[in-house]
Amino acid sequence: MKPAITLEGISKSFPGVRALSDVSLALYPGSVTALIGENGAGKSTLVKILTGIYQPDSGVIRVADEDVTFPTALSAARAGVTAIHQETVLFDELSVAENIFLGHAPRNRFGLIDWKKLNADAQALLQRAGADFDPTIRLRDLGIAKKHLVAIARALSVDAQVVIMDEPTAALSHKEIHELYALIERLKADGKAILFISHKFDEIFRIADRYTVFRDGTLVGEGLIADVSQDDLVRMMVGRAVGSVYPKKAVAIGEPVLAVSGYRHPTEFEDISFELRRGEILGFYGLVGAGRSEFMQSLIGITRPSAGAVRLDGEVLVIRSPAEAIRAGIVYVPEERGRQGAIIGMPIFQNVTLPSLSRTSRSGFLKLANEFALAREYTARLDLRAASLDQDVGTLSGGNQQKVVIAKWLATKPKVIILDEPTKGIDIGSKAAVHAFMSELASQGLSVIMVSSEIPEIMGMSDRVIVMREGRIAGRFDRAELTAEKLVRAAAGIETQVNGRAA
Amino acid sequence: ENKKIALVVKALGIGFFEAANKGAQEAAKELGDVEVIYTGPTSTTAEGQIEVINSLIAQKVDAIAVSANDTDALVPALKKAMDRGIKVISWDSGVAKEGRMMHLNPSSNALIGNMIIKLAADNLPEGGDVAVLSASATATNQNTWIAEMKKVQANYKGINVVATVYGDDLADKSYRETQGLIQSYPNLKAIIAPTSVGIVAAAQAVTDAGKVGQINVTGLGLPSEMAGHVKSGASKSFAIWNPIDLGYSATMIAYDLINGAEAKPGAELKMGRMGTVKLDDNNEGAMADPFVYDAKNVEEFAKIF
Amino acid sequence: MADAQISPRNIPDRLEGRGVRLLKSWEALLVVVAAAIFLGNSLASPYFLDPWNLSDATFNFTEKAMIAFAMALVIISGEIDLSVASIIAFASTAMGYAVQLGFDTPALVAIGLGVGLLCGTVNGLLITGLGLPSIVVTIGTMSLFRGLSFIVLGDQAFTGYPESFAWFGQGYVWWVFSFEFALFLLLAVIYGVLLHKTNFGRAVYAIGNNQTAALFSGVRVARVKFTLFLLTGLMAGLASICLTSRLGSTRPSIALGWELEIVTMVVLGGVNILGGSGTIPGVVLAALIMGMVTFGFGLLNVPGIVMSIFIGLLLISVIALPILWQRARRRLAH
Amino acid sequence: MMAKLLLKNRELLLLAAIAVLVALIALRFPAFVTVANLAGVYNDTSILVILALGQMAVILTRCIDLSMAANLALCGMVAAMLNAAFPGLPIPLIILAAMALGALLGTINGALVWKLDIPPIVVTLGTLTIYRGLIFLLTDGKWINAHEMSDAFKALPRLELAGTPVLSWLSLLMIALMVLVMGRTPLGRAFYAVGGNPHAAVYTGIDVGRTRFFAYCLSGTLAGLSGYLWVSRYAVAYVDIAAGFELDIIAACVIGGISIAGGIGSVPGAVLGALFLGVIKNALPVINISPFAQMAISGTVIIIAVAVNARAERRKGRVILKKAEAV
Ligand SMILES: Nc1ncnc2c1ncn2[C@@H]1O[C@H](COP(=O)(O)OP(=O)(O)OP(=O)(O)O)[C@@H](O)[C@H]1O
Ligand SMILES: Nc1ncnc2c1ncn2[C@@H]1O[C@H](COP(=O)(O)OP(=O)(O)OP(=O)(O)O)[C@@H](O)[C@H]1O
Ligand SMILES: [Mg+2]
Ligand SMILES: [Mg+2]
Repeated sequence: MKPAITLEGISKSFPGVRALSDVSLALYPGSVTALIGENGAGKSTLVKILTGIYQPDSGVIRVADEDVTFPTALSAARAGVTAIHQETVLFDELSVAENIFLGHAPRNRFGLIDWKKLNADAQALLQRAGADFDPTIRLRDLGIAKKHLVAIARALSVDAQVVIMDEPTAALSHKEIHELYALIERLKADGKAILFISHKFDEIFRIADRYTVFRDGTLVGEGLIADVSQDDLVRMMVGRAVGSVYPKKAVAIGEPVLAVSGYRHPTEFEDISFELRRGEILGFYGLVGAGRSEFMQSLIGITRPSAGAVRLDGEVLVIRSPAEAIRAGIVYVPEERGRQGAIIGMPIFQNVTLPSLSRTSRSGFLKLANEFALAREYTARLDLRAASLDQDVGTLSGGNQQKVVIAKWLATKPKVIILDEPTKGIDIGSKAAVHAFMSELASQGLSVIMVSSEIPEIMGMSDRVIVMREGRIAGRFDRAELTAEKLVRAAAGIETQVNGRAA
Repeated sequence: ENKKIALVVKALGIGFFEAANKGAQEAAKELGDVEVIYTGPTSTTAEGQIEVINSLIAQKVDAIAVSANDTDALVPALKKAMDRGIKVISWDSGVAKEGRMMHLNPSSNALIGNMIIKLAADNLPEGGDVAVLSASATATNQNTWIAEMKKVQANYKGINVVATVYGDDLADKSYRETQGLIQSYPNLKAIIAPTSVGIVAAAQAVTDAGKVGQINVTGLGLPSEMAGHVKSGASKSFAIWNPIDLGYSATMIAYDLINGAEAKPGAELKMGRMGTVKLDDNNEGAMADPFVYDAKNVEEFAKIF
Repeated sequence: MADAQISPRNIPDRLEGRGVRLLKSWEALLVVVAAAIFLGNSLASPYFLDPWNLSDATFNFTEKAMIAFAMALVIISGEIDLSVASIIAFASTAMGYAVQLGFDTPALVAIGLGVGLLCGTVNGLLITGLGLPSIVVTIGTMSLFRGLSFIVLGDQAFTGYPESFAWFGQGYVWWVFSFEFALFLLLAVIYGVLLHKTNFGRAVYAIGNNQTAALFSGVRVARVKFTLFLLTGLMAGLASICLTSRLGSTRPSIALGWELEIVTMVVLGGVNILGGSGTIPGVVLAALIMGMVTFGFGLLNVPGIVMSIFIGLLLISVIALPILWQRARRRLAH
Repeated sequence: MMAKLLLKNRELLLLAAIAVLVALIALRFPAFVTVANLAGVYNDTSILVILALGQMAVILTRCIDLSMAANLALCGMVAAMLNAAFPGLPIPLIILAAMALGALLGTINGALVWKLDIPPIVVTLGTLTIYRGLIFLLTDGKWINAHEMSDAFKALPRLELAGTPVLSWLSLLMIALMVLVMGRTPLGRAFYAVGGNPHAAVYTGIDVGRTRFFAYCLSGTLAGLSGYLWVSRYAVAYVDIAAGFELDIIAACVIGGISIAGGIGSVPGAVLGALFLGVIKNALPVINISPFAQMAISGTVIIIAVAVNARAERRKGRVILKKAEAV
């Protein structure tokens, strides 16, 4: 069979990093190729080269035996390459139809945009993507899942032979993921060549036909999925075997540390009550959008609950701001690292010490020596890789940024640490490191809350699990009674429907 | 060594002051050993003038003759100049007494105040509503003239001053203020603009509103700028003193002071071809009477200033 | 050396020494520019190198610089305050009004600073309380504060400030050093310490670089920003005292158009207009540069507007230079 | 229902506000609401409308143009100088020259923003002083007065077509053109995309820098046109014309609901914002409010407008609880 598109000898450097060196890839019609690699292996860079956003330093792209170049995103689309990118690339203030057709809107004979045709075409595309809503509404009025469908419709709006999906399931719930699988099957049947990027192996084994593995910007293996096992892939990716994936230590669970009772918020959540004990890892499971982050953020004073009480070590606490939460010993490692976690533009050591300044300084005046000492201590514990401590965090790779963010919170010496999706978008090697670290924290007597949407992670790491659905607690499970099925049922609300609640 | 006399104006580029500069240069040529530095800020602000004055002090000029943007704000800077031995006079628009040695009025304030209302009244035998369009609300000379005008208003029966508005010596603002006047006072018969910027803008606004013949624009203006409006009938007549003479006289007085003349009440200072000026109790003196321009003579003077 | 980089447990604190960092900094560039202008001025005019003349020249920038220090902090935090010049006018009007009521110097100073703080509070409440964008809020309060002065004063002026009040704008501390210049130096030190040596300063940088992450890290974002607007208000009040004292009178049009000059000073000083970086020494140098440019050109009787062309060109080229330099270096490296 | 519609649509809200304002004025001064007078107010606001349209395009792309008023002044001066030097030159040619110069000045802004990546506010803060300074260098600070301009030069904006001056017609034409550009051309849509999400725009094949560049060209061209209109209407040209007007233009845009953060705004919004300011400016002298109160009033209006717009812009929170959604 002839490939739909071929890349040969592609290299790409950024100042200080060689993101891709001499990699090759071929995508075949009617087949799904999975692209696998650690964080920073160069996967997204390759996607951007394929879609005209970056230009390769060397190498050729070949479509139908012809050498082509993609100087802009538009030229790639014209050559039949389309992509759902890792980042959302949509426009909140524009209508759904316009989001789909921005850059290649149908025009009338005066060269002006033909709105009527635009809306009609958009409607048709949405239907094909399995979505049925009015294309004239503004994007900002849609929920996250529908937005994702718009992104898919946009990818379908160009008549493409090659469809690229860069971690398309990261923001989708169970049901939508299954719809996406169905769509991929249909595209396959239409003879499209599909490049599928994911860190989730269950997905890869479910839908991919072939695989390609990158490590540090080089190609380290390719072949048919049918010929490999998960362990083989991991070994290719990381260059070694990864030991126990969920290194949960047995810890003696102590007395209650944090007790939350009757937390509620007018629109986001209600009736949240639970206890957290010393040395415990409490998992919070739920589908994306279940309101877990919202609730956790209310615990540290970002959003204000309308009712409810928190007791820490038996004392009632009122927390109005993150500053107060930190002082009380409750810290939150946020989900969105780029927006809420790292302060890009500031040096590593200043990032680490920001919440602990009151300890490193003397009566309001900075003591740089103390700051460096603190930063050195915690970054060393997390095995940070960096050239120096006064380097801008923005120059670090994603995984190392996450380490700086975690170091920042640990340096405050908390009693309770809340980790929101701590391994989201992190490769398998770093993931194991984070998990090992979490276990160690618990064994040192810290109490940990771990928010995660990944069932294996929840089952592997938690002593107890609370499941949330639509802002309420939908189930509580001990480690002993935990099964994947119970979690999914509780999260999707299958039991409550039996009880016959009007919907 | 040449004597350095600085002619500081409200802002560079205003036709009136350019003409005054001409006069100052004429005086310098006549005197022979004088260099005139013509300077000023770019817009009519006191802070700008202070910066200019500071740099003149640094250059150790011999005299500063200033037309002030603000009566009071320049005083400290000018005092400092006098402390350093620089002769300071104000002309056209005055500085408070303690900030200068003498002030040269282009004409006596009372005469000007009377003149501007008389120009309006002469064309209104039956009387009627008139309004005043002034320069900025902080301009010293305009305020003085308007005050003088109000003092003698009673002498002109039937003339009713209905409003005073401010165009800030900006063409567009003056234009809009005039439009406002035309709308608010349907019976308006004349607009008095004792400022060369305002009078032009007002005449333009009256023309645009189609009120030529109904509303007469008068006040103080430059013949070169007003010639067109006199011809169109928007302005029947206006007055001004000769700015060339004013710049000439200010330079001459400054020179006289440099040469040791003393400015005190009753003293007479030399003004070259303009004669002498006698100082009153406030150390102020008047140069000459304002001169009236109308359709008969405006063309001739338009060529000069 | 290479080994140190590989071993993860031995990350050095700093990659470059103090000297190298200083040399590469924006301030180094400004020092060169300042020196060049100083030299140019001394050659161009025989009057430039005179202590009294230089002392007079400082009045061209001291009041603006006082505000520029506080403005630098506001801009580093990612906001802007365009109402400062109007606060000067309003505070000056309040002081003038108080003079008419018979208040004396100490009360006037208190009123000037108090009104500045009050205006800062209004800005702060609108911006941090209601979460409105500072650029438009302060365009609004810019009209409002000066507008209030116009309502109070109309075409009038307040004069008759007490003798003792004149000291703030006209007095000398020692020899040629005026009170204003001494205050400028003192404030430079205070703001330098505040921004570079305290937790508060660190919070300002954190907010400017990533406001959300700063909030999550326990920085009291609203409180810090509110304080910054209070500080600019206070500095505008202080500048108002100095300027009013120097002019000896109050008109509503006082300090018209200063806001853009102050922002120019701050940006020329290397403060990133988008927030997140900048230093006080940079602003001090920019103030000196702008002061020397206006004074030097003034000595040559060059009109003010020509100076502003020069400042405009300086602003764009000084910002463009490092960008072009980096590009050229990258091209060479390839 | 009506109230809800009003609250949802910024432009309607603003229109209602203008209507209320005009009604209030009419209470004290009925003559203000005659058709002729309102047409006069519109005519008087025309230049601001044209400028606000240009500024809107720039602000939509998350930039700002502080140099518009200086650009206007320079182009106006050059138009006047051309006319004074060659009185025979046809007026359309002079207008074209003014627009071309405006476009060039806009291009300089745009190129600095695009090619050198200097923040827009810094670029235009710099060119603001440079452009105005150039007028001074060009003229030595001298004014060009009415009598130095040809009659044809001054007459064009005042010329009445169907009872309405050409000045008003020109601004209406510009509005129509901008509606077309913003709504029906890829460039217009690109303005929204670039301001709304510059990062995503790259992925859609839109060149962010180039789009901003075109926004500046557009605002420059409109400033050039306004330059001629201003100078011929007020029949005078000097260094300081329209000084400080840049803030009025931005205020008009802000009142018109154009978000300073980019990506949000519309042509009707910009026009209504300009008209709102125009009505206030024209009405205050008429209803005998002290001219000194004018500034404070427009400041208050701007603050209120921002607060209202911010309220309308505030995203309705994502509602997780099903119960709450039903309410
Ligand atoms: N615009 C850029 N400038 C500088 N470096 C970049 C840029 N884009 C990517 N890189 C670097 O190139 C390398 C490859 O990044 P890339 O985004 O392709 O990784 P990835 O395989 O998609 O990782 P992930 O699984 O985290 O998405 C990383 O080291 C990254 O830091
Ligand atoms: N309508 C929406 N528009 C944009 N983003 C959305 C929308 N709904 C949800 N999201 C994003 O999806 C993510 C999950 O939402 P949320 O935090 O409310 O639920 P959660 O149960 O805490 O999810 P998670 O387990 O991912 O933390 C967040 O990053 C949120 O910003
Ligand atoms: Mg990626
Ligand atoms: Mg979440």
